[in-house]
Amino acid sequence: MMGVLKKYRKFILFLTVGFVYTLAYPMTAHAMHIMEGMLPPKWCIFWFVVSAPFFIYGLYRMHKIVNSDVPNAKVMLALCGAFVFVLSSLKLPSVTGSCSHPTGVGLGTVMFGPGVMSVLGVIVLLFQALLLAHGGLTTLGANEFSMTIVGPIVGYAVWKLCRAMKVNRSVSLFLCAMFADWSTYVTTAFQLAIVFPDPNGGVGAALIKFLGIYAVTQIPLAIAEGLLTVIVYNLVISN
Amino acid sequence: MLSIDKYAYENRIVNWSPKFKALLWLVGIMLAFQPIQWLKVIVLVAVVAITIYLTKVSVKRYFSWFYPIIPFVILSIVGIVVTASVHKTSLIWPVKVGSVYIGMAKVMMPKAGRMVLQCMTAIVCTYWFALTTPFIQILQVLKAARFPRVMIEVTMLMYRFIFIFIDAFEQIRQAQKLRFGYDSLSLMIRSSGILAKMLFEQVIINYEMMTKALDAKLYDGDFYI
Amino acid sequence: MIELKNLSFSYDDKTKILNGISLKIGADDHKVIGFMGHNGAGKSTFFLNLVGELKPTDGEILIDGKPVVYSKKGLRQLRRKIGIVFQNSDQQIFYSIVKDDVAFALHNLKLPPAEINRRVEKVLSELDILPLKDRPIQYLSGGQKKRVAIAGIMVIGSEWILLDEPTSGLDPDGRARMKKLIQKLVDNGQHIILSSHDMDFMYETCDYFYLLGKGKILEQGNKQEVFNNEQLLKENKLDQPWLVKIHQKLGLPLYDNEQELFANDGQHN
Amino acid sequence: MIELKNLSFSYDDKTKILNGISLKIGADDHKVIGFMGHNGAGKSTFFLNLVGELKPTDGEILIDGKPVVYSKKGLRQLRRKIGIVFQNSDQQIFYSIVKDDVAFALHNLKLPPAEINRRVEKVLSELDILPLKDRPIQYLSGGQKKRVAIAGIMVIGSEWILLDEPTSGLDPDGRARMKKLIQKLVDNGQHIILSSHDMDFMYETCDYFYLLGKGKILEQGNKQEVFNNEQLLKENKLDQPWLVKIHQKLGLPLYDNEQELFANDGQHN
Repeated sequence: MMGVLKKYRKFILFLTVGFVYTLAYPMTAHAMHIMEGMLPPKWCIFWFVVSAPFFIYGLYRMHKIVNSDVPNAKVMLALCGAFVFVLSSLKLPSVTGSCSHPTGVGLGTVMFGPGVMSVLGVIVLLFQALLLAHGGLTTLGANEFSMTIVGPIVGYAVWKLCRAMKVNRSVSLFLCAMFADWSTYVTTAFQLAIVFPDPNGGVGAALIKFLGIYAVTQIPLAIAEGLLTVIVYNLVISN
Repeated sequence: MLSIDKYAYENRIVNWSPKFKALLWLVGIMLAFQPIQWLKVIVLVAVVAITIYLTKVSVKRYFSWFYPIIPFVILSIVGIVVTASVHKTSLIWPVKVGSVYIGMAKVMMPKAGRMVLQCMTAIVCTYWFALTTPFIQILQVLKAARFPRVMIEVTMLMYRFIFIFIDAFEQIRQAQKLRFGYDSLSLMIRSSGILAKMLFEQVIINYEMMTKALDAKLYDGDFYI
Repeated sequence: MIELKNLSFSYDDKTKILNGISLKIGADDHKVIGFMGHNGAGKSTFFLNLVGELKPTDGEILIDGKPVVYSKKGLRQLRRKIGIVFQNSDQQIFYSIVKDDVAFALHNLKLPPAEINRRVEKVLSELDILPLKDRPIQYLSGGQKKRVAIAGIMVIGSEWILLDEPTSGLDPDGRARMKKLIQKLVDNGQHIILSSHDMDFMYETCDYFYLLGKGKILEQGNKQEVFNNEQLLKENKLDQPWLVKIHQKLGLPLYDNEQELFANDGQHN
Repeated sequence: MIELKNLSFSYDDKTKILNGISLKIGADDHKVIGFMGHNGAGKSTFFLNLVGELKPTDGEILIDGKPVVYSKKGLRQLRRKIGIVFQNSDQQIFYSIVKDDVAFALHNLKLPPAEINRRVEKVLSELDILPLKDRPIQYLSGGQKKRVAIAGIMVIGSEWILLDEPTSGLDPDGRARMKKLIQKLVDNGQHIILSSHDMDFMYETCDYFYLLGKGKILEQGNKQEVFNNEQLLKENKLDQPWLVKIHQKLGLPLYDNEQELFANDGQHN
């Protein structure tokens, strides 16, 4: 094992960095998955179309990586994907008593560049829909958009901003994870609000309602997820 | 943990063509989205009964798959129907808050009801598909649908690796639990962190060993599918 | 005393892995108790039921006469009474330094640091691994890791320790040390329950045996009784220890372990 | 014939895990060759050198008289000659259905589908796992997974197969099947090299032995020669097989396996 560790020191260092980003690019709780049948067909198609360019870009990146000199990149990608999937079933308690599930998406992002996670994200959502009965196939486009596109972008932006402002690393990580989680939650609320506008206040009021309702689970969850990210980061670097 | 996967291999129509099953799923989804309400009710009841018959799953277990989504359905309904209005009469169970009333909008009630029915019908159709189609067959559907090869290869490998990680996950969590690692909220967060770190190490260890195994199997860059 | 009353367990409501097992484990002179059975006979499921990780689908478990309570508090009590060491050491060592890992359970129980230190040192010296205290786990051998995993459970001070395949992956030297270690635990007053596919190891280590198969206890007794039935063992994909074989087939006396046999070797040559 | 000339290997240029080993493996009557050594003696490193996964830091390896070429093509040729089955089955199974995984190497060799099918079926039936053909890997037992892993290498039809700890985690029945399987491979004309901590298994299975320790080959020979030196084995944390023990200590004749001993039992009772 040690010899191996030495031989792959650079690679492992690389992975460690990637791992930190994973937890810094969280993919929010299943509770935030939009369920099968909840969106009308035209909105299902709309979100598929919106997510498609990111997905295609991800495929392009994936091809480049597979054809680069990363040895056995497909196996590495699949291992990262399986890791993300299993982590997504890690249970953390939320206030409502139901269990929510934090998970990281960005492991591959640093390793393989941005975009790839949009493809791995689709596969993870597919597994969640078919093996865990969470989320759905018709709503996959909408969930893809909120969880693997908006969340990571916001998380990354917060991270960069914090680092530029010389914020302490642990605090940066915490904020990054928390805001990524929240941005997913805001996006989901928005996706529901435009489909179910309030009879009196329209989309704006509906957005406030949905945000308010999910805040109960999402605010504590995002904090827990931020803490978890910091803990794991410290454990990984202390090794 | 993945009990659905196990049923998918042991049901009565496991050998049906996966493309045909995918087509049936599509028909079911279209029925869930069409406007005639009574037809949805029929589809909902029929698909539940057919699924239970085909998979020989106990009713109790079948319904247990709905538990995690119920809170979300309820929250969504609340989000749809609750509103604020100055007209008390447009609301059910109005509560006065300041100068407005908060309650459930009468006009939204049918809409919420339709949403729940549509949602449940679509969900049972997807459950039917998931419970009768092993993931291996779903890969064939992806292939027939001309998804890019590299994505299918990665999906196929991921499906295999998930079970390796789940084994490790459960062993580690059990060992932590037995040493009191989940006895309070703070311990739970800490132990979850350790668990995530250890799984992460598994990524490296498995990659390392699998690289050697791939060489032994004369791998040259492509997984046949 | 662990008592099982009509214990059944099933994962999926279809096949019963454990099917109505009733027994009492831990008579006064049973210090090291062996559970035998082929791969898939349900030994692991049985162990996980004993430590409350799985809840019996039917029947009940009594510890010292009291039924196990499956509440958070009840399970915590159970786990202070019965500890388990799993087969794969790597999945049960959580920290990178030996003493940190051994202290894990004690930290979780919120003991004062001085007490934690004292107990960790005591256990490490009992297991002959005190010099490893500050060593990183990754440089340890398989046998040393196994000891660390056992230490992590021993610090809890539980009365019972379950060992699942304690010799897997160990070389003959590690196996011999494990035998001695178990003897030491017994001398400390602990009760051991173990399962292993290594029949010779079981024969020499345990003083009472249960044979698990088809979800039932098919046989129990001391070594003379259980290993005499070659047919039953064969049916359960098990084998006789060689000491029993040479007794049955060559007509040599039945010895409890090889030291005894060879100590006596002068006599029948 | 595998020939090593002054082979050395080190991970970090400091400690030599293998230190100037010269030997020829595969004389005509050596069908199953055993490598023994304690945990950490360098057996795995040695095996990885043999299959070209690690490149010797010094010395060279010749297969049938030709030095191994460490190019992509050269290594591929090497691996068609020498297959290796690692200890952990999960890490060498990539497909979720048994027959797909076994066919993997044949697809990599770009064989026609009919030929692939034929060879997969043949290997599966040789390993007694033909009924598992269409089963998903995740629901197989440890012993079954081991067979699938072996089948995945066997289909290549390489002249040499290296087995690292083939009995780890197997119950006595699985162990007995493994013994038969190795015999079958030999009858097929394949050469086996194996390493294991199970001395009795090694003794009954192999016909030539190497003892690896301190980076050197400390001893080699047939079973009579290698296992007679109790002192040397003890120094290397190994043990004598019981058949040798009863020969040395009780003065019984030295038998090659227990069937022979018990077939002859009438004679000395």
